[in-house]
Order: sequence, then C-alpha cells, then structure tokens
Amino acid sequence: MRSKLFLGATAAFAVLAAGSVILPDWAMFLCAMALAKGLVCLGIVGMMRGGVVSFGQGLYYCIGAYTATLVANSFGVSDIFLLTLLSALACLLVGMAFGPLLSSYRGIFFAMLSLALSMVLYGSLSKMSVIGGTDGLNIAAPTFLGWAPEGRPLQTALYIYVVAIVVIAGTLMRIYFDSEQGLITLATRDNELRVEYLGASVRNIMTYNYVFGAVLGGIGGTIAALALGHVDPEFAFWTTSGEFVFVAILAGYLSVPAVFVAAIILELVRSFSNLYFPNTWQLALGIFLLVVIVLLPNGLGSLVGRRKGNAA
Amino acid sequence: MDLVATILVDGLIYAGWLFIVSVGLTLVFGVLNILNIAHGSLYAIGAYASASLVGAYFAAGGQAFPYGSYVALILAAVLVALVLGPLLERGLLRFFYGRDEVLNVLVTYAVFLILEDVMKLIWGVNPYFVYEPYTLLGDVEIGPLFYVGYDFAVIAAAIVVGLAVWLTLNRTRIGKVVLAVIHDSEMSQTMGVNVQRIYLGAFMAGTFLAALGGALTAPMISVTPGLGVNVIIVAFAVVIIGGLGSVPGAAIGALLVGISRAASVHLLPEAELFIIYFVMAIVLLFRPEGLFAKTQVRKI
Amino acid sequence: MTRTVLEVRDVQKSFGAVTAAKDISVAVPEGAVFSLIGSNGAGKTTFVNMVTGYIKPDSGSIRFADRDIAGMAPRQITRMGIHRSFQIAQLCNDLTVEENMLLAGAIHGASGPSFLRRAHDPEARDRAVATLERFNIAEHRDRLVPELSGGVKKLLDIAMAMAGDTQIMLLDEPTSGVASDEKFPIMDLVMEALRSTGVTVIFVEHDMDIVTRYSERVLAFYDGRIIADDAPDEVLLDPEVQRYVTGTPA
Amino acid sequence: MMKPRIGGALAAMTLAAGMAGPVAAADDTFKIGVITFLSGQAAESFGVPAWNGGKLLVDMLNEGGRLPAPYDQQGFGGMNIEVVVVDEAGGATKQVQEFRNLVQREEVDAVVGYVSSGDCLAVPPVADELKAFTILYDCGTPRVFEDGSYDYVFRTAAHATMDNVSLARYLKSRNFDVPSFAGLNQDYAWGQDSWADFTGAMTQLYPDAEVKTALFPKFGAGQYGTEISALLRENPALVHSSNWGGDLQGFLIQATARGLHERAQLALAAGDHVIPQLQDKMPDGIFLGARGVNGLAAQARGGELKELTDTMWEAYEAEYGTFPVQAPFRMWQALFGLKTAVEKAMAENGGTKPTSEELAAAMKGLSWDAPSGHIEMALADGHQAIQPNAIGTTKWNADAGKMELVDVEYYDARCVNPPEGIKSQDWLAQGFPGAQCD
Repeated sequence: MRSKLFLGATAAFAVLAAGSVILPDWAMFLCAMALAKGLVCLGIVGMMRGGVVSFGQGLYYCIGAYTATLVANSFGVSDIFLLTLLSALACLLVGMAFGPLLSSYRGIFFAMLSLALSMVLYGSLSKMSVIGGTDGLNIAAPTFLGWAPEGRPLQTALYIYVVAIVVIAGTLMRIYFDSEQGLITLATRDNELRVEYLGASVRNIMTYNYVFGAVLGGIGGTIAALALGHVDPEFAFWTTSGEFVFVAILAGYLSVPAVFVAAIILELVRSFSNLYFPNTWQLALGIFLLVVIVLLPNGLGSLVGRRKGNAA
Repeated sequence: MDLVATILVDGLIYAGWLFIVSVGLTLVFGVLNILNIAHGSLYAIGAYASASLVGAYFAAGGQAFPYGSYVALILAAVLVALVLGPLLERGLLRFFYGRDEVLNVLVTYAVFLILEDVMKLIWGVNPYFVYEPYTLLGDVEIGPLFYVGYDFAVIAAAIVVGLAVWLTLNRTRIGKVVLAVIHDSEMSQTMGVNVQRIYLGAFMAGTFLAALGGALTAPMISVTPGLGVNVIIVAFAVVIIGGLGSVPGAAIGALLVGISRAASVHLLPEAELFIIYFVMAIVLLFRPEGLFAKTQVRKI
Repeated sequence: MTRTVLEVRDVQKSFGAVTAAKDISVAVPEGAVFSLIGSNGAGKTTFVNMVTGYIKPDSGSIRFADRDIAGMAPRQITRMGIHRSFQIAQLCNDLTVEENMLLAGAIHGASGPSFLRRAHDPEARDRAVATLERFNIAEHRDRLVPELSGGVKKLLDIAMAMAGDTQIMLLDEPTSGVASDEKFPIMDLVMEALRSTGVTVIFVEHDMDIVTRYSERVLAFYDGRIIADDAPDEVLLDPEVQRYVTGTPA
Repeated sequence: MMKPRIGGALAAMTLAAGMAGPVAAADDTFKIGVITFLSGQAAESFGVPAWNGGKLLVDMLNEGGRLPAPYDQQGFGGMNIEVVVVDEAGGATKQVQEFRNLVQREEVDAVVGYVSSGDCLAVPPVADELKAFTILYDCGTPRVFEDGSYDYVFRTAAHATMDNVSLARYLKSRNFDVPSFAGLNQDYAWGQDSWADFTGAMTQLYPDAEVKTALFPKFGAGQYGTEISALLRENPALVHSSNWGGDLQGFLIQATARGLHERAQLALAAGDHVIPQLQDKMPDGIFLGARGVNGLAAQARGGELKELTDTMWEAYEAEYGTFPVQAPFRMWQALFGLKTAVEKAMAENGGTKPTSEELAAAMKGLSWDAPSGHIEMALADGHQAIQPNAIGTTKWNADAGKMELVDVEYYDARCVNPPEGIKSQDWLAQGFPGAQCD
C-alpha cells in the first residue's frame, strides 16, 4: 500500500513541477502562493479530522512569516532551507505552548479561542513600530544553498521548493492520517467518550494535531513571506484565517491533494473576480463560497473518493 | 470628576452600545445555533436605512417635530428586520440547520461578503449623515465634562432592549417556548412546537437588534462602506465572553469590555487595540464556555 | 478464598439535593460475576460511572490493584484494566465495524499507537477480525455502525472494551436496546467470551431472568443505597427488594 | 488511490489558468493599471474620488485639446490611454499578487496606484523584480525610499512628513500658544507615524509644550466617546489628529457635540477631504491640511497654475456635483507626471511607445506642473517627489453656503520636506537642517 502512496507522491510532484515549465509567470506565482497557503490549510484539515477547526491559523502563518523576515533582516540569513527550518521551529515551540491549553476546547470555543490568540498577535504586531507596525516589513529574495537566482529562475526555484515541501508534507500527513494515531484522531471526531474509554488521551491527540498544524502554518507563512517579499500583521488577521478555514472546508478532510486543489481554486477565483468585477468582487466571492458549501458539503475530496464502506 | 467615575460613565456608554449590537447575535446563536458573521452587515444596513429614513423625514418637513426622527430610527430597524430577516432565514440559513457550527460561520461569512457589495450597490460609497437626533437631546454636564444626552439615551435603549428580551423570554408563553427550543429543539418539535416559526422569529428579532444597533449609531457617525466589519469582532468577543446564547451574559460581557476599554483609554492608551481580545482570552481560559453558559454533562 | 480485585468502601455521591450514592461498600472477588439491579435512578449507573472514572465520588475509596482509583480519569482507569460497556453503545459511526475494532486494538497495542504504523496493517486486521469472530460479528466487518442492529452494536461495544488487557468488565445494561429474542443468545455469547478470559464481570440489568441465570451475586440498589447483597435467589426473595425493585412478590 | 486522478485535475487546472491569455496593448495605446480603494473605508475618502478624478482626466486627455499647455497633446504623446482598475482593498498580500497579474497577465505599460502605506512598501521590490514602471500616487510613509531604493518605482506625491511639519509651522507662524497638546490618531502605521512626526516637529518649534495624552483608537472604531472624555479631562490647548474618512467624520461629530472644539484647538493633518460631506457641521476655526496644496487651498492660490487648476476643478464639479479634495489632486499630479515622462521618453526614442527603462529614465528627477503646484522628483535619487503645502483655517460662509479656507499659509516644498540624503526622522530630530523657508 505504501508503495502506491509514494508512487502517487512522485506523480503529484511530476505534475506540479511541470507547472514550472508550462505556466506563465503570474500563474506560477499564484500557484506558489496557493500551495504555501495550502500547507496552512493542510494543518487545519489535520485538526478537522479530530473534530475541531482553528479559526486562528493566521497566528502561525504570521509567526512563520515574521520569524523568517526578522531572522533574514537581523542576521542576514537568506537561505530558504534555514529560514524554513527556523520558522518551523519557532512555530513548533509556540504550538507546544498553546496546544495543551487549547486541547480541552471544542467546536466554536476552540475556533474562537484560537482566533483570539491570533488577534492578540495581530494587535501586538500592529503596535510595534520598531518592526514596521501595520505597514509590515520587506524581506529580500531567498537564496538556495548559496545560489541566488533572479527573475524567472528565482520564481521557478521558489515554486519548485514549495512543490517539494507540499509533496513531502502531503505524503507525511497522508501517512499520519492512515496510521493508528490517525485512526484514533478520526474516532475522536466521532466519539470522544469511546476514545477516552479505550484508554487514549483525547487531549494528547488534539495537542498533536494542533502542533502539526502550527508547524505547517509556520512553513506556509515562511514561503508566502519569501514569495511576496513582504510581511505585515494582516497575516494574523481573522479574515486571513477565515480564508484558510474556507479552503479546508472546500477540500474536506478525506483527501490531501484536494486541499491544494482547493487552495488554487480559491486563488484563481479571487484573482479573476478582482479583475473582472473590481466593484463587486466580494459579492462574486461570497456567491462562490455559498455555491461550494451547498454543492459540496463534504468538500472536494468527496468527489474523488469516499471512505471505505461508506456506501451511501 | 474623578477618574474612576469618568471611566465608569464612559464604560457604561460604550457598554450600552456593545450590548445592543451583541444581544441579537447571542439570541440568534442560542436559538439557531448559528454564529452570524453577517450580523455586522445587518448593523451597517440598519445604519444606512436609518440614515436614509431620517434624512427623508427631515426632507419631508420633519423639522417641525424633530423628535419624530427617533421613530424613524426605530422604524428603519423594523423595516430591515421585516425584509432581510425572512429573506436570509427562509431563503438560506434554514438549509444549514444542524450542520457543523464552523461551516455555518462560513455560510454567514459568505452572506457578509455579499451584503457588503449589495450595500455599495444600493447606497454608493458616499457617506450619509443624520446628526439631528444626536444633538436633539442637549448636553449633560457631569463635573467638568460634557456628555451628549443622546449617549445616555443609548444606555436607556440598551436597558429597555435587555429588559424586553429578558422579559419576553422568561415571562411570556412564547418566550418559554423559545427557551425550550434553545434547550432542545428536537424535543420541542416532538412536543408540537412549530420550531420553524420560532427560528424565523428569533432570526428576525436578531436582525432587528443588529439593525437597531446600527440605526442608533448612525446619528453619531458618518455612515460609510466597511462599517460592519469592525462591529463583528467586538460583538463576537462580547458574546463569547458572556457565554454564547446567554442574554445576561451579553450584558455582563458588554459591561466588562466597555469598562476595561474605558480604563485602558484613560490609563494605558497603548493597550486599547487588543484589550478586548485580552479580556476574551482571559475569560475563555478560566471559563471555556463563557461566563454565563451552562456546562452540559452528557448522559451515558 | 479468592483475592478481592475491587473494593469499594463508604462511597458517597450527591448531585445537589439528589443522593446518588450513599454508604456504598462492596468487595468484588476475582473472577466473580456480579449483577446490579434497581429501578431507574437507584444508583446503578452512578456506581459504574464512579468505578470507571466518569464521576468522582464525594468521599470514600475505590481500591483496585493496590491503588485508590476514585477520581482518576477514565483513561487512566481503563489503562489499569477496568473496562466498561455502555447503555447506549458508544461506537464511531463514521467507521466500519472492523475499523472500530482496529481502533481499540491500536490504542491497546503493545507500545501504544504509532504515527507511522498503518492502522489497516494486515496483522492488526487479523487480530481485529479474531476478536470480532469471538463475538460472532465478523460477518459485519465492512459495514458502517449506523447500519447495524442493536444487538450487533452491543456486541461490538463490548468487544472493543475487551481488546485490551481487561481484569474487570462492567456492562451497563448489556441487553437494553436488543430485541427480546436476541437477549439470551447475546448474553450467552458475551458471558462465554468473558468467562474464557477469567475476567471479573459486573453487569447492570433490569431483566431478572438474566440476572438469575448469569450472575453469582446481586447488589440491589434503592435510593443510592445497596439494600441487598447476596446470591440471586436470596435477593429476589428479600421483601425490601420486592417492594422497591422487582415490584411483585416472587 | 485518489492521488493521480486529483493530480490530473490539478494539471488541467493549471493549464487552463495558463491558457487565459494576456491582452497586450497595441502600440497606439498606453495601458495603465490603476489600483485604488473601491471598497472599504478608504473608498469613500480617497479611492473613489481619486479615480473619479483620474477617469475624468483620462477621458479629457483621450479626447484631446481640453487642457492648457503643456498638456494639450492628445492622450499620452498621441497614444490613447486604456485603463484596468483593481480594488486596493484586501491587504498587501493580495496587492502583490494583483500587481503581478496586472504586469504579467494584463501586460500593462505602467502601474499607478496605492493609497495604503503597507501596499506601497510591499509592491516596489516586486516592481523592480518585474522591471515594471510603477507610480505610487498617494501613500504617505517615508519608509518606501528611506529604507529601500528602486529603479522602476516613483512616488509623485510628497511623503507624509510634510503634513505635520507644515501644521507645526503654521502654529508658529500664527503665533499660536501651545502650552500643551494631545493627539488622537488611528491605531495603525499612518496614525502612529503622523503623531511621531507631529511631536517631532513640535519638539523643535515648541520645546516647552507638554504632551498630555496620545490616544490611538482602533481603525474604524466609530465610537469616540471615551477618547473625547479623556481629551476633555486632560484639557490640552491643542488636539492633533491625522484621522481620515469615516473615522474623522465620526470624531468631529462626536467631539463638536461635546464642545471639544471650544476648549481645545483642533489641528487636522489631512482633514480637507471631509468638508464636502460635513459642510457646516465642520466647526469654524479648525487648522486644516490637505497633504499638499490640494482642494480648497489650490483653488484659493491662483497664480500661474490657475488655468490648469480651474479647468480640472470645473470639469470635476460639473461631472460629480462636488468639488475635488486632496485625492483627485494627487491622482492628477501622478497622471500629469506620467504624461510628461511618456512624452519626454518619446521625444528621446523617436516617438515609439517607451519601454519601462525609458520611462524610468525619463521620470527620474523630472519636474512638472500640476493643479497642486510644481512637483519635483527631488529626493531618493530622483524617485521621490516634493511639493508645496498649505495649511488654512476653516470658516463657514453662510451666505454662499460653503466652507472656505481662510488665513491660508503656503509653504515652499523645500521648507517642509527634508533635503536629499537625510531621513525624515533624523531631519526632524536635528531641527530641520537645510530647510528653505523663504
């Protein structure tokens, strides 16, 4: 079974990497951003499998982006691998601090408390004029193990980098979802009482998922910051987090690739509605959201495969 | 006037406003189990509607009896509730009852986005003003400070709204039915309650309260696009602090946020931006369900 | 004289004005089969809930494996070897029967659950199917829980609880929600599976035929107290039990 | 296994995205991407008036012959002007993406945009990366060119330091006594920077003035009751605010109802744009800036730019029924600058549509006339404009039923803007070295 997974991962990498050749510049950038955001959403999907949805994933998206930017600006580090690693580490630590705290909350309370945390970060960053306040900071283009490309090669390298991370993270998360711990997570969503009475700690499960989500959020934020060249507190604003939740719901929790497809769809819809309906793009986006929620209640993933035994 | 008193008065004025804008949100959540992001849009629409209506009132010679503009304010909120309440509840939300809470948040987020642009299509981007009702009630002098009489009218309105909602829920037959639906809608349905009608009624009441908040605010601000987005988050915080679905909770939450914000403005202005999230995070840490929500023990 | 595995001493519990447990003291010998009877609200389920950690007693001690487990979390008590089933079977509705069983197996696995080991590992599946076969429900393995009959749900619920290293098994109304003609076959199956492992059994039951047929000793509850504690025949003849529990003189 | 299937869908989608082909402008058309606020709070105050002004000017230019020399040539050097407008709402992240789309998908010849400072900081590195000629027309933060330098990016309006320096100078030149002052500014970079600039300038000109309190209500707060109480309690001689739009209108309505304007002098760094809405609800005697000689101050100025100013003013009033405030003026100065640069570049390259490089070369250090005065790209190696400024006092003319600006003081660009080579914060801290005030 595993070999099939790795085959799928390789195929996904090949398909996505092909984009670096066929896609025009703007579309490649759009895809890179969508995939980076998709990483954050993948973290939410991990939590969704356990029955909670974080409305504050912008917290880690933002911590990741700011960690990379501050490290790059203060210590002159520009290596993308190192920056990603440091941001992931920062988010891991913050996630481990908040994870146990949030793990006893469910439903709307989990959503709102995670939202409150990210809004506290938003408020704090907005106040810190030393690091740009609401205007944010710029971050220079990354280097790749000493190689410093510019123009299209830079965009291509960034794109391939994010594709590689997406495929690795996606494969790892799939392995996790299919694992024993993954099954317990899925059962927790269904019936916490049963899981506790089998002797597993639901809080631990929630904490794991939260921490994984934190790390993925941090990586996504780092890549987004490097691709954009700019970070600002908006990264932690509730509308940013809301968008991540939307992608996660659009994707559903059944399929990992669906998360990234959903992220790309949202970016495309937003970009084109922005251009073609500059005065009513919110209206267009709102209608799109409603249509998706009505037509695909279980997400895109439900189009491709149902859970085994789910004959209905 | 000493600082503490100033903080209390300022806090109370702000709390009155907060309560009006958040009580509808908590009511809708209690009955329909939907955390309505579009509440902010309904607030903004209420503001626009009242600005238009009050404007029309004075244009039609209302100057002869300016106090009539207060009737126009309230009428605007009623109109919004009558038009948008059924449209949204019957036309959209009812298809999502019983679905995941977070999914419903997204549904109302979509409604919020749509309404933002719809408002722009109806009222354009230019601001609307209706100051007359704001200055009509004169000034109130407390110590060395002037307050506008209207501010205290808003507190009075908050108290009236609070009492009205509480009395309706606890002292009338229909209120008892609503409480039963809040407690267990399935059970109520089997006992012959027309839950559909209760849902519609509650949503219209929530819409009315949101619009009333906007209508009462309209005279002291310029009504412009983007009005709603700022209201959502504060209303959310108040409701979460107080306990989702709890009317007294909304009152306490509003007081807590109002007074801590006033204290922060007077004592530590730097902290104003996130004091509200801070209060919310603290309350949730110690009372995950909010201050007034009942914790439910599951029977096994 | 067999060893006492569970000793409940002077346990009290009240919810506001309602007394749910008053001066409850019981010693359960290893390998015994106890049943709990009493009308609704008499305190049977409260007893089960206290022993398994869902409710913390106000006072008193519950000794198991040389420790006072009163107030410990269900998860900890479960890990020590006290398992339970539920009045309403607690299953995962989105999972198949086999997956429910795999879940139980994963949590009870030798080294605990793993992030890498596949849940649908062939070896784990064989184990799960073996347990399902022991409870005679292997044929339903690929069905989702909502499609199952009440009896199969009950069996799966108990089978999942038995996936671990169980020393005491508490069954909360094992035959409620089961069609009347299925009750005895199911109890036969359950008791045979449980006895084969030497586990101590405590079950809550309303049906006196089942009580007399399967239990060695009966605790009769009334108003939070134990009003009788003896062999089934004796207890059912007790006038107090007849008045408050069985309702009719035997 | 679902991966390959969904991967296929992904491939199809990315391909489809690539297929939506670009629409490059023909050689006789100059295509501008315009980014400004069409929704949210800044739409009403800045975005929409700016683009109303811009659209008007583009139409007038395309028609040809409606403007006085040197702007009497049709379009940009004879080329028709085509415009793609994008909403600026949605944050810097979105704007960077939209910028790429405008340049790479829509293939615009130049981008004119950005009111928000955050967007102005985020976009320039991308503009340079894509070698896309870009004009920042409105935003205020000095950081754009003080913290970075860009080849293809120009700002055709002075940065925000000028606003508050002018305000402080106005107090001084009118001998206004300021024993103490306080601030109420929006809680984001604009408000925070304005307050820092103002206190910086005040420290130089009024070293003994005491700062009573600095309030920063949330952006879009709407309710200022508590802040007004705090200001009344502290009782400063002057209250500074750089609020704009709904936040300024709300603050003024609530402050005047409680008599704040009678107890303290109000000084508004960027307040002119609320006059058309507030009319006589704007109290008399407020010190008012317009971020340049814009709006009423421009109309009152007269002089050699009178014909150009009046042409635009009258066209705007005729079209929209209200007078132009600061935002259209800044859009006009950007478009006039762009026109000048395009035509200069065409004069040099023999009359073909200029490339980004040619445009950048032409724009660098350029100077031109706009209704808001003489604009010079004098700072940041010819990438940052300086322009004159004006502060006045509001006075309602009941007979004419309109607001007038009286006691207007005009400041030379070099008096209120720092000279080349010094950061504005340092310039303030060092007491305006090199300022040329007549």
